[in-house]
Amino acid sequence: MKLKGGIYWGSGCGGCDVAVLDIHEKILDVAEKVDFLFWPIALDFKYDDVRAMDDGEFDLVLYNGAIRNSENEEIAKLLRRKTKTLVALGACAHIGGLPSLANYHTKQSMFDRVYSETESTDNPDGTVPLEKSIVDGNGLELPRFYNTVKTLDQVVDVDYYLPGCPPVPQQIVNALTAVFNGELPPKGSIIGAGTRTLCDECPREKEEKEISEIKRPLNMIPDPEKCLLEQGLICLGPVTREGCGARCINSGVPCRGCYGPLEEVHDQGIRMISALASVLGPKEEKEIDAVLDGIVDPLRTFHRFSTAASILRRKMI
Amino acid sequence: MLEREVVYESVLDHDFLDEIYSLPGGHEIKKCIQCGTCSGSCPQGAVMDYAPRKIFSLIRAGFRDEVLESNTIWYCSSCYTCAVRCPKEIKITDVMYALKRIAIKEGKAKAGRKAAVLSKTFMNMVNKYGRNHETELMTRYILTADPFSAFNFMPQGWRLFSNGRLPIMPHKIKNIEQLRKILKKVEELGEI
Amino acid sequence: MSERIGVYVCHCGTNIAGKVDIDKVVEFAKGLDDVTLVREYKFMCSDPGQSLIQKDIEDGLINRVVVASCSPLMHEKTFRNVCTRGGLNEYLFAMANIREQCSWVHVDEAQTTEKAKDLIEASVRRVALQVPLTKREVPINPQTLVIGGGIAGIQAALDLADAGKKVILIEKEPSIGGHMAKFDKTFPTLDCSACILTPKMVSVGQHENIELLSWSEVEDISGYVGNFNIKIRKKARYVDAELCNGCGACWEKCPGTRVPRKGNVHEKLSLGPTTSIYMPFMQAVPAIPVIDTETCIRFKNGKCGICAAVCERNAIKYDMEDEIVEFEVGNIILATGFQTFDPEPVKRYGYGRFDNVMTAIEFEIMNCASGNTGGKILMADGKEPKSIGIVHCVGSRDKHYNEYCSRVCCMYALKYSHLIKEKIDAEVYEFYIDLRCFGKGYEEFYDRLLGEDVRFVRGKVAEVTEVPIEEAEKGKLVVEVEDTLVGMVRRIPLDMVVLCTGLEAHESLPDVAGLCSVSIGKDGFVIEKHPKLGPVATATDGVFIAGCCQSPKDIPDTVAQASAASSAVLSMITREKIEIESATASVDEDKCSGCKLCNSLCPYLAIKYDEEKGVSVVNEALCKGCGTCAAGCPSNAISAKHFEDRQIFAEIKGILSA
Amino acid sequence: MKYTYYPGCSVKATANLYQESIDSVMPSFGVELEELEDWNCCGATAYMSVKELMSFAISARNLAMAEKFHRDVVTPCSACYLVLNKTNHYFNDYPDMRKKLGIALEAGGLSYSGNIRVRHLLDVMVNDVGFEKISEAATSKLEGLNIAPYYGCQIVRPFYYGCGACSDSEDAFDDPDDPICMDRLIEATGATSVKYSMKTKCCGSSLMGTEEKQALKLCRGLLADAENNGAHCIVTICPLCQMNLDIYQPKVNSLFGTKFNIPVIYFTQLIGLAMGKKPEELGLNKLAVKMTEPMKQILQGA
Amino acid sequence: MTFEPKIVGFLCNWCSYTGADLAGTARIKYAPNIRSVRVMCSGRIEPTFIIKALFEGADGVLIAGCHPGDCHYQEGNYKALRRHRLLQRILPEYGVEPERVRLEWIAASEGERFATIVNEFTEQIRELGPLGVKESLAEAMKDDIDHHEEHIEESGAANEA
Repeated sequence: MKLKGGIYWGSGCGGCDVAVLDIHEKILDVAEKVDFLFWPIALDFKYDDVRAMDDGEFDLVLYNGAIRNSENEEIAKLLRRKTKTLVALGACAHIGGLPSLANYHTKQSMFDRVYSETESTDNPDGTVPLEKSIVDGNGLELPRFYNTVKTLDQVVDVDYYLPGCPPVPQQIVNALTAVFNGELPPKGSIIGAGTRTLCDECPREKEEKEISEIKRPLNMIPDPEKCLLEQGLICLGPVTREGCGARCINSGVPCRGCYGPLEEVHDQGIRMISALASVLGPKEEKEIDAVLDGIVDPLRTFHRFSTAASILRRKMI
Repeated sequence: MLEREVVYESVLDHDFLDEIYSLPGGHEIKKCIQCGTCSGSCPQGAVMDYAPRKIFSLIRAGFRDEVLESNTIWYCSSCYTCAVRCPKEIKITDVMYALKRIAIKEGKAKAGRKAAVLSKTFMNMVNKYGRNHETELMTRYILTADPFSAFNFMPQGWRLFSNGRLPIMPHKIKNIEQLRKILKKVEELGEI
Repeated sequence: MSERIGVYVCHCGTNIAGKVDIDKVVEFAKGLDDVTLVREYKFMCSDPGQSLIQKDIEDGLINRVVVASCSPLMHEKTFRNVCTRGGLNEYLFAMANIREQCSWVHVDEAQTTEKAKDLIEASVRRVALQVPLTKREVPINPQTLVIGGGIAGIQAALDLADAGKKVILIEKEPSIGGHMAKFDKTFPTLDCSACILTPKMVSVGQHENIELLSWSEVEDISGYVGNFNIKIRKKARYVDAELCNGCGACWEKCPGTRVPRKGNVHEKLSLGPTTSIYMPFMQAVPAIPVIDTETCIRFKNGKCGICAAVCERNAIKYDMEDEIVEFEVGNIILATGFQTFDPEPVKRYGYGRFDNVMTAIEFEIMNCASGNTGGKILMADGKEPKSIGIVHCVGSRDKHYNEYCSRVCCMYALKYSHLIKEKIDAEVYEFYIDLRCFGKGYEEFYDRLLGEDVRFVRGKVAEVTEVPIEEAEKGKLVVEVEDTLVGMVRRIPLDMVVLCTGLEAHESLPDVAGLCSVSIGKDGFVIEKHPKLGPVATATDGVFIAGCCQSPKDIPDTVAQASAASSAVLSMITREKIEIESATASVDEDKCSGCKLCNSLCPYLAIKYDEEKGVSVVNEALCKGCGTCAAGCPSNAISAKHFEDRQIFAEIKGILSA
Repeated sequence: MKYTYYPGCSVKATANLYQESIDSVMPSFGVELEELEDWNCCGATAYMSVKELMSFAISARNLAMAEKFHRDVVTPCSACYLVLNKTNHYFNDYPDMRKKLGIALEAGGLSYSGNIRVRHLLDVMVNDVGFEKISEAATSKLEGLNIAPYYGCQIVRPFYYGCGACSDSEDAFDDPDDPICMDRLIEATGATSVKYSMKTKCCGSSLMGTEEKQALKLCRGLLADAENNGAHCIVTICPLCQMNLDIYQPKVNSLFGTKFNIPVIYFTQLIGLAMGKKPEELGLNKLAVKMTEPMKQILQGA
Repeated sequence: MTFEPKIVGFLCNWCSYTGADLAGTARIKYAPNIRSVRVMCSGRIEPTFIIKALFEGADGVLIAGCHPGDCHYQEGNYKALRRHRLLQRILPEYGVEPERVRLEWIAASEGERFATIVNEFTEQIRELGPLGVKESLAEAMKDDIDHHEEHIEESGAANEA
């Protein structure tokens, strides 16, 4: 008997859906084993089709994207009810991802920016989206835009996490295979990634670290053999879960942390602050500050993907 | 100086020390070890009723009137030698300023009548123009403090004038209103 | 696993109970998760108090203990022992400090009680997550390193050596003896310094259990109590110690002129010869000269060689090089001594500007019979002074310099008055603030001086000037001072002024202290383990202190402390084994990715990268448990035992739960 | 090198000769002094004797106005130097004071963060310009001219506690008891700096107006030590010191029966002389005690 | 009711905790708002602890270690300093005033200083007012559907798991 599966796209870029397709010909194997009854990006099913299903009818639902608005949340809750296994696919569903950078702003400030302040905005009437409006005499309702972006597990119970922005296709295959074979780890586990940090996968040579200058990739060509952090680049590899195969690192680009923190690390970004500050060279306040001046926008750099899952989660309002 | 054979506790003001202590710059005075560096360093020590060290003893013991009525505070020329040298880093000069202020406020500045007049005249001058006008300052000061001493100042005044160093007209700053607003606000806030 | 936590609230007489509502606290504690019993008692640290806890453990009522009483720095050990005696691992115990940081420091009773509750909840939550740790023991190496060969180091070394233990004594100067070798007489008994010191120096030189390394400095110290590894740099003397017999032919012919160091030694005054090859003084141990390469002509331009030529035993070796020697010792005694305050920055006293203003140590050397004035008190022009002023508290009790009192200056100043009166017929003025003569026989000495026509002026000298006002002041140094007892400012013309400079920790102390991880206080001296009850130990196990590296001291106190330090070392050696820190860091190898970020964080080099496993590992014998690596580890692979993240989080949650 | 210039009231009046020499000399060293617009009196010592917070407030007005230029404030007057620095320290050290001053300034539409550095012109000359440049500019070497360097008191005690050892006060640029920078400056002009033990002793300052005899006594000591050490003239850096020693010199003579005839000039005038500038250009004609014959001869020789 | 700031102090065992004890021994009175967590070294203090404390309801956090050069473990305090400098840069981005997280060097002998700092800090925080991370987060969630206080609790618990 074929399994019933679904894939949903919350607040994300669609990259995770593409990553699923990036498993190439293996998609055929998957299709052989799974009947996709819901996959908005690829197949034409309606929400009502899902609502009509029995609770727990899906064997597996992959939810990618964060929770940005009421629609995301509503569907997450719906799918949770309808599936046996819910997997948070990709960084956004897992730890908030890039969309959660919006948590350093308020809804109002974002609307102001987007609908009236940007240099390219041409909105003389000051039109902004309204939750409820009348268009041509008909009522129109838009999902409610939330103040705060959340991870999937902040609104529903999640069974597994498949991290990455986007996840490595092979890892998706592995995860699906595990589901097919019924070889799933305990609930709440991370699947499709390792248990150590990226440094374990990273082929670069590592030495004891003492950083006396912070550089940006656009200003230098890094030594291809040596640890990027040691060369003064902000590489989140040490605080990020392995599993991606060090793709960025191998291309000379420092890790940005999309695979999220390790087990028992409460806050990936803050952890990086601790680790990085520990190995800075200077001891005098002024000199320390001079080095730190090299870090452009530290908070967002360290929390690029993990804001929603961080301890404070957002800017105070 | 008041003469007493025995000093009774009842006549002393034991809040005086705390009064000074609580002022900005006054907080070290309790630490005075009476070493005498200040007195030994003071260029005016010899002509003072009490050299600075003794002032601290008097404050500590509560001899409020003796301190405020002494000429000591008016002989301080703000050279800060004592303050630089004080091993306890007591801001002696600033304590002297504080005493001057209290003495003026309470009308106890008899020994420093002239200095008090000069200071007040100076302050009024600055409040009026935003700057000091030395010619007017001296004229007003002499007339208020001791008109008969005018002749004593004349040779010096002439020396300045004849050498082109005595401007006749005061300079008023442009935004005197701003300065007055600031001063008014301070008045509302009250001294510390 | 359900924990059974026992909470014990101490009244500490009225110390806690007077400010904290014990009943409320007990009631509160009873309501906390996992707490199975709460008891209160007047004095938890007393025998009956301890038995309460022990019995509850033995009865199986509880398996974790929280004591809410004083600071853990006070009684943590006591209660840990109680746990051990009751059969519970001592690391399953936590303490809530509701006295030092609660009842003693707050005024409002309600708020103090609330705080006590929070602190107890924090400890309860924490203790629930604590895990048993095992004690570890290491053997103690019976050899001891003594750093510094002044009277403190000499005494400590002799005590240990006489007890049959091996001692390595190192001294950075060419000879041992320290400051005491520069003194003529010692107060208050006025016995001759050399007469009592020299025999001790000789015994050190000859003792079979003492390895004396003079002209040597500590290069590195690693390891931990019982097992220190020491690297010592033996500086090149350029004289072969084996061959030299100390005849003196070399320095008698040496054409070079040594400039004694700035600071402690005046250029014009020296105990030994002022040649480039020199002995610091004639009674030196070892009696072997040293070449001062800065002034030696041979070293400057290669054109001399007289000393080598006159040496009958061919002991001069210009090509000698520094040598590094290594030792293993079990304990270390720091006896680095003092240096005197440099009065040059106190411009108003004129030191360095006026010839006849001198420091105390220069005056000591001048008085010393083997000094180059032959013990005569002379002015710079060679004449005898007719009047001398002795200025107390120079650089002492002064926030600009040293805030502390140096203790010895009053007494040596009085000694100077006596020496001056004894040697020449001069007027002597003592300018003092307070005379502190507290030792045995000290007040009596002061009393004696009062009878010797010394003029005491109470007042800190404001200034020493050369500008005369009246005729009698011309050509003299004039001291301006308020005679505070008279209440008048006086100007006193004098021929010579001696500045009683205070004692400071020796400049080499910070480096040496750093090597053995000993803390230095803001006064510059070593912080002892406990100011009253642990005056010779330090916070670093196996490192002890003697003499002026701890605080200014006179000779009797120094000798007493040196003997105390050596007896503390002896008691360590006699134990043969010692327990070491259990709360170390450890690496979870499953989590470590080998990023090496932690490797540079450890001050004790306890973390090394294991190439084979590809992970970093902690050498627990070296780890002191600071936890810096745990805080720095990006992947949370390192945990600081007993200070684990989850334990601290629990504590945070506890104190904020109200 | 551009600075915000705070001349102070005296420099605009009784010490106008100081200003003339500054105008004449400074451009040659690339020192650009842009006068703070609409500055007001610092309050000096007198204001402080009546009202404390007010005196700090008027002083802070200047600092607040200067702050927007992000440049050091330079003043040639020792009293202004001390008072402005003191304001800074009180502002930064006492939170209550800071708060109140902030509110007061706000009433005038100003704000201040406490970050302006106030420096004396002498500091700028010796530390930013440097002795080397002064020496280079000194084309007419003043050889044979003996000068007593008189620092006065307030310049070396800018923020008077904590600067005993000097190094721990960032404002102090020389020792409070034995400063030497002006000695070196004098040497750089080719003149001789004589030993002058009274270099930091008080001239009596404003006591001259209230306790004249005492102030004159102090002046006598200063003049006597200069004369005894063979000084042709005294060089000073403070308007009040200059006035007391210059204008009151005849009075000292009449009171104590002395015969002092020692010109008291500003250090900028000295530098100007060394650069070969005419005395009138430097305001030297405005001295009460005119340049003496021996001095003139040396200058002519140079 | 007046606002009583909650302050968490992270004190190193050797200097600052001992200094705080000394304040006790000397019976120097200070504000009761601080509750201390003892760690062996200021180098042990992770910024995560601080953020966590703020999340749990602290209005201010005091970190105290040995004076530079005096660290019992040689250089732990420098690490604390560097972490603090970096943390200070991100706090405003969270909308948290950097003054709420204060780093001080307090020696074992500085009981009085400890008390002064605590008093000063307490007053400073009192002036800043409550931080209210939880309240702020609840406010930010207000317009979410089915918004319940539990969500925050749950996620807090999830963070801790």
